[in-house]
Amino acid sequence: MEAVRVAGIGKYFSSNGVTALKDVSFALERGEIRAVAGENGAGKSTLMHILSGLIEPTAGEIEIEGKPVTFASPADALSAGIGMVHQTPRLILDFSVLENCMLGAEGRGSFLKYRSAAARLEALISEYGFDLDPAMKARDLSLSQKQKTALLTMLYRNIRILLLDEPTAALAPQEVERLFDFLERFAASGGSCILITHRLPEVMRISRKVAVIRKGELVADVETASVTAEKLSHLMVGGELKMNLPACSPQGDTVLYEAASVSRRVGGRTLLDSVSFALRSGEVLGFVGMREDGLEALEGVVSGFDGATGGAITLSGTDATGADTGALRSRGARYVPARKLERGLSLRATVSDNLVTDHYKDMSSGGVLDLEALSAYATRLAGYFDLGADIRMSAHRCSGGMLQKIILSRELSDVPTLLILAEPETGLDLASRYRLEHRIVELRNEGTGIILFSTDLDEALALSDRIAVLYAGRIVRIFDCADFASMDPEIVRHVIGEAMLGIDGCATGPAGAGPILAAPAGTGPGSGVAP
Amino acid sequence: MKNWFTSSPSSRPLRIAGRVGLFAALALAAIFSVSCSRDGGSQAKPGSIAVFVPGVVSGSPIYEMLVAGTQKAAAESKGSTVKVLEGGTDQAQWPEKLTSLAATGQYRLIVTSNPAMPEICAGISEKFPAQKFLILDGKLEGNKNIATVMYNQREQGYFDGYLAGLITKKLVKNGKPHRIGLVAAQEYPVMNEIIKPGYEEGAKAADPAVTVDFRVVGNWYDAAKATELANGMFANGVEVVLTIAGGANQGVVAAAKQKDRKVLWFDTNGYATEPGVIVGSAVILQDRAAYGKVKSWLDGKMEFGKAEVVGIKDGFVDFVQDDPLYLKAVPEDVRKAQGAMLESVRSGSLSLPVQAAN
Amino acid sequence: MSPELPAAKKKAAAESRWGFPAGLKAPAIAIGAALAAAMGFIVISSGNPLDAIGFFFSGPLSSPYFFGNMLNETGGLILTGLGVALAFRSGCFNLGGEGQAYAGGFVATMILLAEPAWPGWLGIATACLAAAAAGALVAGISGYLRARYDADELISSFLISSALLPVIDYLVSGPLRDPGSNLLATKAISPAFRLPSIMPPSHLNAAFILAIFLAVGMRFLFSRTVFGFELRITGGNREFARAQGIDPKRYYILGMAGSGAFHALAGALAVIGTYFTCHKGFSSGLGWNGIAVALIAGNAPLAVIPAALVFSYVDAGASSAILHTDFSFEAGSLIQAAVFLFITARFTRARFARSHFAHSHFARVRFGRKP
Amino acid sequence: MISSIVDIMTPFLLAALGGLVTELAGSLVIALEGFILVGAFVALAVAGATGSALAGIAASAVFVTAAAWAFGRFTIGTKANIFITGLAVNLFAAGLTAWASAVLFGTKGVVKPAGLEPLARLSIPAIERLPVIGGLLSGHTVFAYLSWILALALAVFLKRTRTGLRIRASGMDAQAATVRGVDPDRYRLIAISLSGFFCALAGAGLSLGAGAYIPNISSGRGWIALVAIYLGGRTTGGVVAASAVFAVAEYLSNIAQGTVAIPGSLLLAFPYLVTFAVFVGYAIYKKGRGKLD
Repeated sequence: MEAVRVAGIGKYFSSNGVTALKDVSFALERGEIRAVAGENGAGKSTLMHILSGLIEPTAGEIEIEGKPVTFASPADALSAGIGMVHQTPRLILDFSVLENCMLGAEGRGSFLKYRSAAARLEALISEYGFDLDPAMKARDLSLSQKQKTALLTMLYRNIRILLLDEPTAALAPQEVERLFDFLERFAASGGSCILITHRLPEVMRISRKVAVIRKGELVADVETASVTAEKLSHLMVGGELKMNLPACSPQGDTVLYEAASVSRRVGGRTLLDSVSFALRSGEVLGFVGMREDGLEALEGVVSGFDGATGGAITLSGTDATGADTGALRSRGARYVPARKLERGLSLRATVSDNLVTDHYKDMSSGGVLDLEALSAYATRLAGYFDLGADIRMSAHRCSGGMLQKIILSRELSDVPTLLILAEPETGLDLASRYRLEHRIVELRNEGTGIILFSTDLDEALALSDRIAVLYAGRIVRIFDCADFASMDPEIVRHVIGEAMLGIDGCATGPAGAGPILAAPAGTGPGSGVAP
Repeated sequence: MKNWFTSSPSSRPLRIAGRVGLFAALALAAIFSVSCSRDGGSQAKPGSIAVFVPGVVSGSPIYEMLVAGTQKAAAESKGSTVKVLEGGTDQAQWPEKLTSLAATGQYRLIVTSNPAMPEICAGISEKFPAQKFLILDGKLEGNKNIATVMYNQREQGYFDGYLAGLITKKLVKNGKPHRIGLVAAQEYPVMNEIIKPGYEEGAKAADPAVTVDFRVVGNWYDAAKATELANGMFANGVEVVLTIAGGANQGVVAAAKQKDRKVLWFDTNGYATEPGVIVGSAVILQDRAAYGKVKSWLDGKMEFGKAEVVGIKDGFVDFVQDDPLYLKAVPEDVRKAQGAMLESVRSGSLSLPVQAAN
Repeated sequence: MSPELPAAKKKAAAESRWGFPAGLKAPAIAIGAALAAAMGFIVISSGNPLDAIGFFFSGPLSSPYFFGNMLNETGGLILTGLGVALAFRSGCFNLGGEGQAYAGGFVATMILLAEPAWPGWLGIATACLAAAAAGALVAGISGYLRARYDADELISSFLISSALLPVIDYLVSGPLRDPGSNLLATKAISPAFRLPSIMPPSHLNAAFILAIFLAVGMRFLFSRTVFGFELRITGGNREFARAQGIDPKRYYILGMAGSGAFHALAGALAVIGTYFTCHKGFSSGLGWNGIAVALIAGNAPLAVIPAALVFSYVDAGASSAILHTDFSFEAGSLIQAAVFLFITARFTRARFARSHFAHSHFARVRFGRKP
Repeated sequence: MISSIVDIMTPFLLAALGGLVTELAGSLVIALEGFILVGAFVALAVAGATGSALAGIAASAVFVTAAAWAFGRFTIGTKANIFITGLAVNLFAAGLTAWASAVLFGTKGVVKPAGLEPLARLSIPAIERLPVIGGLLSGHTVFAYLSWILALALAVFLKRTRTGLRIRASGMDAQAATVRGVDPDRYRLIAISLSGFFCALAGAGLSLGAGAYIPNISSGRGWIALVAIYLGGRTTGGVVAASAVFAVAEYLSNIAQGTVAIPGSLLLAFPYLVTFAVFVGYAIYKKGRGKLD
């Protein structure tokens, strides 16, 4: 039986004259997991928002289990059994996991029944094997826990049709597996699922059928088994993409950046525990791990946002301990933060203003800006990632992918001495990812030292020369990617994944004990070796 | 609170600029349509009077009397009209509003009342030499367009103070300090230089041991604060409070009623406000003054350039002794002493000239 | 930028550049509703509504005196509106405008009374600068507390202002009062220090031109200078500013101090242009109305000018109706209320708003402040 | 002494609680001042007409809640700037009460219905004589007790009820609420209506306490209440504490007027200075606690 059928769905935004969707029709069987693939701005999210009642289509019909429906709000969709888990989990940060689940599904009566709700939630948690404490504040959850909480909020209200928007972005490989296990069980019990993703291996792994959307149109809706990943990416982009990156260049041998026993403790909690590493110019050093395992804290210290409470940092041979964001920037550091909306740009400024925050001073004299030069410069930058938007418009009208492109265009425009990249590929489509990776290689060849923070193992593997694994505030392993070249990717993922989750026994032991640990290529004292 | 302004995206200012521009355009269109149908400036009719109230009429007996007296006089004269304009409580605005009134040229006489008005009117008089002013409760000599009548508020304060002294002397025993209260809305020259000293002087005349507990509300309407101030006085052993705080007087009355203390009234007869609690009313008869002066102007008998000071002898300041509520609330011996004092002032044997208030 | 923009987008961009919205319908309805409500009040509360409406609209323009006074009020509102907008743009909320304006007027008066022999230009310049400095200091305290201790500037500016008002009240009506006058005011400043009048006999004076000039200057500051750019970026998102090497604390303090300076200047110019003395409580309403003006103008410096004009026009129109007809004092505030109620309203179908929400689902961040 | 402090505190607390709900719902209402004024007028007018303070309180609560609802409906429906429409309400309140007063009582000034007794104070015999607790718990008007019960009820309401949960969610993250099928506008409207209810009580306490309606009797309490919301860290308990701080400061300033050799007019600044000092001190303390190790 069909769980969902949409026919001729179209969406035209009168506010900006954009047609986001044109005549999209497809059907989803009960118990089916359907993948939806497409580039940024292709219209995937718009389609999901229509199905979840956030926006109303300008054309077309929706049927749920054979019955025609119209959704005026998410409340309507939820009561019809459709729920959505957004890419950035929409949780109320000051609420506990339990309260987040209860919100909108409080049950009968005016008063909240915390106890029975908690019991029900506990049952769900153990049924699906999630590692969640219902009493925890959403603010304190890791990204993967947030994603699980968002899933729970839907399961809690007996959703039969789940819409998932890029759910795997922040998960370790093992966690992705667990999520997929969960989805399969959900489907087996009669639920249906639509999964937006741009990770083609995941499409191949989980879905029975895959729909591809390009520029608002459904260009393919086929059995997954009948297509290859290449074919899919061809469909998504609408042409061939050269995906072969330039080969690894030889690394320089001067130490550009060195952290010695850097610690950070706040309010009695140890966020970083004697982290030491050295970065050579022309090298990409990737840090992987959970954000709360030190990735976020190390990003804060390296970028100059947060101070270290112990240890020393040198940049280009001179002391940079305690240097703040401004000092680092003036010494040639550039920074793409993980928290884009907080640190990466201002939604209240125009696209153009956001593009030039790195260079406005160069285009001014006596404190007065040269607007024409700025505008020309911004236009040039906007072309780099093919932003495709009027640069005079306010940034708050941009999609998540466009915002990421703005940040990258700005921070990667020069050849920085040190480049700090955190989760650089989130929200990027294939073409932009390709461009980004290309640029990273370019910069590396120019001698830029790059520190990459990523919760996405594939991203880290694709970009890094070395990978350091953070667990519980410490570097537990540093891998040399050259050693992975000849290995089965699945085994690599598994090994690194275990280190990220602290389950390979090395978390407490000396860093050198791991089986695949390569000796650091550098010669600097202690470089690359975690204590 | 921040989302007051976070909600506006950056294009909003311009949109709103457009909106405001449109408003201006519509307004202009309306003006053209209306102003074409209007005739030019109108001439002042012989009996046209404007009352400029430096404040608001509501809740201010002084201004209510001013308006009532003027209207009464005008009503008795055929063809005479009265326009009342309120200037609001911000005195910085008064000159401009009064100038606007004079600038209309529609009013032969502007009647107003406040110690600060003479100098404001004198300034305006230079620009509009044809405009005549009658100012009550103020003093200015020698301007041929301005006539003033000033009340002897030293007498007024003295009357209430004397009664307060008498009552305190009678009620406060056992060597406790003799304190009387004065709650003022604000401190202003007449309050600080005439009324308060007069009040204290009168009280000391009746009971030399008396001291005055003076407190300020800060405005003319915060009754709850006035209640608290009065309660603070009562806790200090005050038995009688004079309250000169406009609407906030009600707070003093409520407190006194609850704590069984006495209140003195100022400017108007207040006995009925709270029988048994209000035990004295030192009044000025502004309605009578306004009536009499406006009438004499209408009859063409007003002398401009003169400054009168009027008191109990002239019948414009008084203490209400004949109200049945007064008779009921105040013991006979006290009433007798108060009456004797009033008689001595009326007869001139006790002279309380108001200091030349500049 | 992509070579070809969709036609509709191009159109929208072109329109927003000239300050007119894509759809004129919504603002037209809003203004129409505001005017209709205002007229409604006049009709209800007036015996001869046609006259009252006539005076409401034509009064402010009927003579140079009324017109000049309206513009004079506009000038003051422009200054306080700019002050509020400056704070808003830097991401602060200055709720202490009343006290800052009062302090500015007071300081200016004190200086001019202390040095009556100075040449006019010197006295005026010194008084304005000193007043601005005083205002900047008073508001800057709030900015500093925010930068240093994360103490909400909204509360501290309100509390400081509320404490300042009675203190200056006391000084003006007490020890520093002109003993030769019955006004609650200081001595009058020397005629040499009075700003040149523009449209006698009205109060319109050079301060109005200065206000316009400053609005244009602030527009220039925001759009064309490094300082303004950094201020806007900081106001838009503090953490982002920090990531870009701009010190946000600087703009907490400078934004608030600048806002205080504008308010104080409004107070000082009211003294040396209009009142020539420091009246007790002369600044009442300047600060609050400045907030309203800035919000109506969406914090855009040039839009502050028409917003202030609308504000003072409504005020002057109501005064005119009161002056000439049986229209009453409160009715004036009711008209203003009606305009406030409708001026920012959007009479569009609710559906539109939600599609906008979905389109910019990243949009809502709390402004530089942890939730 | 405690009795006075409680008296001063009650209207602040009630109004601030009302404002708190709207702030938590993400639609702070600055029209508290206007609501208080209307509440004071309606309470006194009805109490004067019926001779029953209770009827006055009830009528005021119903009327102002309805007015707040209409205000919220308009502001939310037209997406108008709630600060500007709030200013409009404050202006309307002053104008409309004067107009209604003129129509009903023939004066725009003080309205004092004959025979309306000032509010009775409830004394609790057993507790009355206890030293500190006696003053705290006994001898207040019904509004003081009401404000405490409501503060407690509000805390429970926000924490333990469905509507409370949804109100808080609407203010913390309207979009997250929306995707869970909760319409934030609906709960903002409820919060705005609630603020009307609370302010009605604050106003009724003022006018019935004085036994009269005085134009502008709210005297800026609505504005100070707004500050109390933030001073109290946007929590119910904090708002109670902040109101108490301001009430104590105000009380001290009232007392000082009769006892200290500082001019009374100058002492009017005292409550704000004390509150400011407490505010800054608390901020410094908080900053110190969040320091790095």
